Amino acid sequence: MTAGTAGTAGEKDGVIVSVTGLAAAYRVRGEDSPALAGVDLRVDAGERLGIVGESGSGKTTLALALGGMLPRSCHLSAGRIESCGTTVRGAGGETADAAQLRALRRERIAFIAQDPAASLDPTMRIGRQFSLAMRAQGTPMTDAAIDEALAAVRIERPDEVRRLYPHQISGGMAQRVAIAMAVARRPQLLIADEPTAALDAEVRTEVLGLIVRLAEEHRITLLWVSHDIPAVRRWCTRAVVMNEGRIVEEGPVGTVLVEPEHAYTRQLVNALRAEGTEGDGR
Amino acid sequence: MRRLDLAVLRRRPGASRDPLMVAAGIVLGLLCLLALVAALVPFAGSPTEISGPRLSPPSWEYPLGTDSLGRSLLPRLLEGIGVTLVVSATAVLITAVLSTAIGIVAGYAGGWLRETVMRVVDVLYAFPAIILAILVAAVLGAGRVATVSAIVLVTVPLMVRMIAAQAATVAHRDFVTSARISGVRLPVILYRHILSGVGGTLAVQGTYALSVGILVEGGLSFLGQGVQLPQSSLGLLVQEGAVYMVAAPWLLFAPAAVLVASILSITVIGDTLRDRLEPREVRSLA
Amino acid sequence: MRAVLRWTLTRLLIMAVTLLGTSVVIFFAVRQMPGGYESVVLGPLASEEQRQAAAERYGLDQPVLVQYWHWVTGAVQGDFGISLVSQVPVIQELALRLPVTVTLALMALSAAVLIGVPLGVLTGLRSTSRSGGALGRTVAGLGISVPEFVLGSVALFVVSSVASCFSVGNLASLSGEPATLVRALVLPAAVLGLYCLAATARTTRDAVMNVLVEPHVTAAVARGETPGHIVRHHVLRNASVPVLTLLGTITAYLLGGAVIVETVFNIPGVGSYMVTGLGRHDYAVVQATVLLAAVAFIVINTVLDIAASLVDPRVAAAGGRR
Amino acid sequence: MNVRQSCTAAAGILALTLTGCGGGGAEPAAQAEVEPGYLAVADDTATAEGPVTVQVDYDSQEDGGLDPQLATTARSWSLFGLVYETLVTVDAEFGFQPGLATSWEQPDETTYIFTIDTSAQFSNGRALTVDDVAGTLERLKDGVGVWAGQIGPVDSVETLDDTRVQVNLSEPYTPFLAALANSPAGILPMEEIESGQVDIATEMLGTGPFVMESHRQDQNWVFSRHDGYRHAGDVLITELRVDIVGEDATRQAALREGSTALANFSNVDALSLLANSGATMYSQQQSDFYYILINGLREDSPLNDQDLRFALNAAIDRQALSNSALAGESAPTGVTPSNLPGACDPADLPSAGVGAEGAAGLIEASGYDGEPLDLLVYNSEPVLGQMAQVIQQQLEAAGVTVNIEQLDTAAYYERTHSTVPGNFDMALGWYAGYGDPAMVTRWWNPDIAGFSAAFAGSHEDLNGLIDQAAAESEPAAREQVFTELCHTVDEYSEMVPLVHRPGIVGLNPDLLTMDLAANEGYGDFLRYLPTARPVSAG
Repeated sequence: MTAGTAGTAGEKDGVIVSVTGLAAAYRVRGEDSPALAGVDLRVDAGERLGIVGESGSGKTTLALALGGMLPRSCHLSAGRIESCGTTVRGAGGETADAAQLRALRRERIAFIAQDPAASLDPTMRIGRQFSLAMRAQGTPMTDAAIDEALAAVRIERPDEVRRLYPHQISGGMAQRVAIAMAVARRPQLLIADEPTAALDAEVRTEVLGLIVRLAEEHRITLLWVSHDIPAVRRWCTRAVVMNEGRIVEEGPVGTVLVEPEHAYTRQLVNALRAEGTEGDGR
Repeated sequence: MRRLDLAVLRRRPGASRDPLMVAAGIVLGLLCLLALVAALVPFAGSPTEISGPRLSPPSWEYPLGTDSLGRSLLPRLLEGIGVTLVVSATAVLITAVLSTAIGIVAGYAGGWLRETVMRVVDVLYAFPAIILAILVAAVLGAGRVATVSAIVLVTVPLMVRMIAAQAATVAHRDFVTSARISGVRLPVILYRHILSGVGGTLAVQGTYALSVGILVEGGLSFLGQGVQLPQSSLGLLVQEGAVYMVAAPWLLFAPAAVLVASILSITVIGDTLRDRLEPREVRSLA
Repeated sequence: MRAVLRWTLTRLLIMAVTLLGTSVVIFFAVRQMPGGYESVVLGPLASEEQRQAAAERYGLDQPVLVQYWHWVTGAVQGDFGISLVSQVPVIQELALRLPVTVTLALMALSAAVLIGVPLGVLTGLRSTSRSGGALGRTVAGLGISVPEFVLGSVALFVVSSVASCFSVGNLASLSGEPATLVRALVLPAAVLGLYCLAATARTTRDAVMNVLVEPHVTAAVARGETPGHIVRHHVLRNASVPVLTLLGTITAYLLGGAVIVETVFNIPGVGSYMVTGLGRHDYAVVQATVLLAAVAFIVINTVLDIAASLVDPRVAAAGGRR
Repeated sequence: MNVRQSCTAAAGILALTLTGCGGGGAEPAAQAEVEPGYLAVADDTATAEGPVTVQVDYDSQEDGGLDPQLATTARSWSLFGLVYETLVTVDAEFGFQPGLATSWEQPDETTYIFTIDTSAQFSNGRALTVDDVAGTLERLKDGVGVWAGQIGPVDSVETLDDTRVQVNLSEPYTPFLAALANSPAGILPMEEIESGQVDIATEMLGTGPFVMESHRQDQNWVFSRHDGYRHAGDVLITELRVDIVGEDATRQAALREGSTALANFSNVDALSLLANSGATMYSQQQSDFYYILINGLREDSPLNDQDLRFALNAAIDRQALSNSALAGESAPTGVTPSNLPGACDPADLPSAGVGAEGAAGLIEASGYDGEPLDLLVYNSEPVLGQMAQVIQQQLEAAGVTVNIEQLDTAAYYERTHSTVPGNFDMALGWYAGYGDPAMVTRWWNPDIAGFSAAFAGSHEDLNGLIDQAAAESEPAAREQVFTELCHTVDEYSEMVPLVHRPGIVGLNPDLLTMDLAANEGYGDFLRYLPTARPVSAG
């Protein structure tokens, strides 16, 4: 078995993610609808990569595939994925087993979901969720440590928040809690899929700044899925543009999103500019 | 379309392709069709005519045998299907109209009106279905009217509750608020926006109410409070059949099979409808 | 916690209002039954004087509101009046019948909880498999589609025809000893239990499936937590509210008297008491048994509503689940 | 192998064959008479003592509680008869045998002198006295119970000495002994009742074979053997448990599995349903009969026309009714129950000769406008619904549309008896036929039976015949009066006798052996239970 045991070579090279020739399709009512059609992607340690594209362009599928989180209805037909030193899928089609994937997600990759409030268990106080999440990872967490982690995401009275239920806090605060939970585990790679889609504009900027700051602080590689092009331009170092399951353009944000080469990217950038907003996140 | 659903998430197959739903629809449709045709053209003979020997087993002449009075079971079964479906469907229709009217107004208005309605509904809801049904039959006297009323009273509380909840949710949606601000008259709002908003709930709850109706009719018939003789109904035929289980098992098994098949079909259809129509949030917490 | 407290108080207030409402409905419904009470007890051959005397004896000649007042105040103190037929205080008969009904209810309920809930969780977790899902749905659907009177009649015949360790024909003389009671009630409890089990499995399965699509479960998966951990910590508790509600309904229904099963098997429980009482227009008996059923439902549901708010704090916050 | 067992086997095989070839339940699977007048006789070789369980369909439920004089239903009579004894008893041929009276004489038509059995004692140990007997009859005569109407024109009761009681009637009354033979005339412990020691409505204190230990309404009765009973030696049942089991199917199951030794059934098909179950099934011919009320008193009702009523009466084919609704286990009867001595022949009734076509003609001739008529039945006895459906078909064929209405008992009585005039067109019901043809006929006189005033007129000629029937004692003359009476009732067609009400009894021969009469007048299938013999003790 070679899958999942590739070791630390990637890390030494400073390569966190390496995807080659990845093809994936969803099976809906017995028919395949392609989601990814030959994607090559490389993410280096310490960079902040933004993946932009319209809905259905395959960006979320790509992000999920990195953690072996694709739904059952989606299957990979070709290509290789290596994330944080784990071969999620080898070139020959061999895949990491469930335990390896769990270990990968537990120790090296963290996800931040779109709807912050819903990603917290509604029946559990914040503190308990926090410590449960950390216990699963093998590092028990004291209340003081949780408070510290909450304070790090600029939650003002962490000891109070810790005793609250998710429905008792605002969406922005819930997302900060989720971020704190993700970062507290010190992952190598943080995948944020439209993490601010459900928040209002004011809070959005603040939360994004927070993610970026924490990623820098803890040297976490950030992979950010978004169609908020101005935000990507502002917070990321590099951008990848996807369309119809392919990467159509990639490069430093200053280049790709300011002077795009590819016709699709130009269209995308212009469309958003025409709306005159920073994008509504949806 | 976003695909945020992850590994443990189930994907629901398209309802129209669901073979179970198709089978259920066929069974129910066939039963309705048979009952309808038999009501128009008595191709299987008269359901009340006492013609044959008592308790004779299935034969060419009596395809499902004869009952304890010497009547052919087949026409009685066909009549019974019709009566049961008509009684249950009538009741559910009344329930639907009542519940929609009450539920929409209460849900939209909210406040004390909704509270009052809910308290009344609570009172009805507090009686176990069969007990409420028996009580109604005792007060009104056994028969169709009592059966229909019983089913209505049994099914109204849940439906009012569900529709009021759904109406309240819809009432707070943006398009309703904007309609209200732009001066659309209340009846129009209720009719155009709220009614369409509760359509899914109505369809699903209506389906379940139909199966409850069939069960209530059966229970009442079993206790001798069902439809009036010589009319038959599925519940009544099962009750009569149960008496002769030893000597004439066909009298029990034919109507029982039809009864179970129709309840099962309706339940399956209800489940599928719910999966398709009803927003998930309603079933988890509002 | 304040929300929970307020919720609790609201529920208790609502419970009181509902109880009052049901008592009014019961009392006046019973008096709407055509034929009055005396036709049955005295028979058609009775004279007018006999009827008058009987009406006086049971206080039925007083104004209806006075009767209602006497009944409600009596019922609160555990006095449900005297059976017109047996002339024995209703409470005395209820005291003999309640243990039977409660035992039967507990037996059927344990089938629902011990088999139905795990089955529902299992099938819910496996619902991603398409054929398994359909199968689970059909089996549970079948369980709730076979009416009790069909299953009960068949069971009665089959068991009485084959030599078996269960006896079905002599439940009339059930005594109060727990062991004999449980043994005698196995078959009726199984008939009742099948429905409860199927309904519980169905609801549990649905509830589990509904939780599984929630983002917080996805989030837990994304954290690399094991399925066991997720189910234990994030699925069961979340799925328990609808299951609790259903179990409450089932319990109330069973305690009110599983009317049909008690009738089929001639079980001396509360349900059969009500049916015979109704047949005879035995006002006190009907009022007491129906009230008991309604009270069981209202109280159990109130308790469960409060319990639900402890399990899932959103319930109390939302303020009105029902 | 004794006779009965081989009969069981034969009946079993017969039933099996019938089911197999599809004959259904048309043929009776019941036992024929094993001895003249008896469907079964106790097996003398069974000498074991032991407890016995019996199941019956419904409980006594009178407002008068356990007071036998206020009992109105057959089940109460049976149950009270286990504890209370009557002066005389009725035998299988409707003759009279000594009960608490060892002998009696009738010095003239209106005087009866009974010599009481001084060896009898109540279960509290006190010996029976003539005062108990005289007091009981006085109490019965002056009471409000329905049996006061059956005991006849009792004028006075006096004690002649320590062993003899004389009853003086104000006029001759032939059914007197038959009325004395039913448990409402059971002899009560008058001393204890008058002193207030015993409340006869809630306790039982009799001289009979059993002592009531407990009674739970609608649940069960427990009786123990009365050791002071004067024939205690004949009683082998040590404890008698009578369970009340409402559902026919449940009683069938109990009989099948052996948890009851004896049970009765309201569904005649129990005969075939239990044919191969190991139980022996009996169909008792009861004097009880079903009737149809045709309400001739309601304003503006077409039924006020006697011709139409008679036509409806004639349109009902009683034999077909018996065949369809009662599995042929019944027979037509006139107002005098056809199985009682001297009864009229139902085949000779005026309505019997009309036939279906004739009836249709009569209906047309009556000018009946086709308005549908309602037919009420009560739903506690399913066979009434079955009969109603057959009658509906028969009347349909004669051109009359009938709507059946099933009501609960109270609603039924409300419309048929309590409302005057009755709020119905037609209704089905049944009467106990008692042990003498002149008894049930009294219910046809609304002046005696106030409850029939709601639908039947008081007719001088009919009332006269009813009185004459009660007074006449010479058999041939009686028979003639009965025939005339039957015809008159048939002509008025207000309360029309239809067919006998069969009594289906199942006995588990592995548990109990007992006598069972072929004919029964008081619906009392427990009549011979005191001398029944448990087969295997325990």
